[in-house]
Amino acid sequence: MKILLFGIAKDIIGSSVLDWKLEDEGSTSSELLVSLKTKYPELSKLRSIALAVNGEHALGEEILKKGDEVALIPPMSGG
Amino acid sequence: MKILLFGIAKDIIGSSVLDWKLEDEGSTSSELLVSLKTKYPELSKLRSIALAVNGEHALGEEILKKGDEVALIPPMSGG
Amino acid sequence: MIELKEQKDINISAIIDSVKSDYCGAVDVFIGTVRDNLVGKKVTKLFFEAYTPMAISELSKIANTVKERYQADKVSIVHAVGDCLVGETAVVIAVSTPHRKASFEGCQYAIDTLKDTVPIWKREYFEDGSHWVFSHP
Amino acid sequence: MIELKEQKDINISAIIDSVKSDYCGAVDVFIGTVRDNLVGKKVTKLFFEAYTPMAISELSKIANTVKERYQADKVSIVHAVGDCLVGETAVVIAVSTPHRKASFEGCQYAIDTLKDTVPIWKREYFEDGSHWVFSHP
Repeated sequence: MKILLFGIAKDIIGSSVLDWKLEDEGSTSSELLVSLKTKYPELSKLRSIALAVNGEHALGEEILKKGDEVALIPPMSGG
Repeated sequence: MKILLFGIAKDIIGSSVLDWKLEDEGSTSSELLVSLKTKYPELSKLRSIALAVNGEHALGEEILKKGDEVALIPPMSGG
Repeated sequence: MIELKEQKDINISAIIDSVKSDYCGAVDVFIGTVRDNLVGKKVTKLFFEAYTPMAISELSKIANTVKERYQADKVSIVHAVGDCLVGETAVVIAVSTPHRKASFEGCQYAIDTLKDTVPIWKREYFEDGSHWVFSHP
Repeated sequence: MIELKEQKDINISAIIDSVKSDYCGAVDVFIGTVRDNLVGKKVTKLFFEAYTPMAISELSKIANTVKERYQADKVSIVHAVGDCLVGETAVVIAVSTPHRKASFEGCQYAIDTLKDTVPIWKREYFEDGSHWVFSHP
């Protein structure tokens, strides 16, 4: 699975795309977020960090599949 | 004294400027408005009618002088 | 920029440019246009008449109040006089402020107050006649 | 019109024209520009990065909500990506509605919600460094 990175998340992880091995097919987006925060503890220091799955803000319950487009969403600051 | 007329007031009085003889120099704008309504009763049928004296909305207490620029202000509808 | 002018001479871009300010992050612009109908009746055009010097003076008062009350840096108000066809611009108000909320509030105050205090009169033309509009007060 | 584009390609007049509607008498336009300072610190430029397809999708949701909730006829939102210098335009939102109050409310809803939900990230450059801005949530 590829995870797209933007803004400060890209700086923390040091790349604009992260190759991520989905541990088991039935895991949820909130479980993935916990795994990412564990591997990259700097993410937890942000004011907020969330995921988008297939272009929608993730609520946490989404069951992830291999082909999903996942993105890390640090605090947004458009406008 | 010349009284400037606009919009429906111009239609009622039939002119864009009215020559008006100020009865006495100490009269107020509200007295002038009463005189105008008496002479042109159609003005009283409007939703509102007011005066401006020297380019300011009149409050009624203004003492009129011969050289003042007076205008009849029917309901405004800019915008 | 406080002006009354013919509809064809109203340049929205120039009005927006006139309020740009390096210390302001927000510009709100209100554009009043001629609607094709009024309570279901087809409008063909509007005609605006103004008591010009007093209208300019009242518009300037509005602009100054917006600057004071909403911390606006620049305020421009341009109103059409003469004929305005459907879809054409009757009024443009632009307000620049450091932060966005005040730009909306200041611009809305300006158009609301314009309708109450500025000596401009609108005549509506329909297919079967015309009349002066009585909006305010 | 829902677009992300380089600052130099943002055409405010074209955005306003894109929401004109004969049955709407009101257009409200919000223009967010780059301020020259932030809490007193001199800004040299901003840089905007977007998760483009999701940003377009979220902007479209905002436009649709404005149409439904504020009876807007047309809504256009254009946001800059890449560098934006002081005074340049970062975002333009235009909303047309039959009556004026809804145009202000719809436009303000759009910019407020944009900042909350649209995956765009802003990096501020000062004379002595730069940082990602953390606005929302």
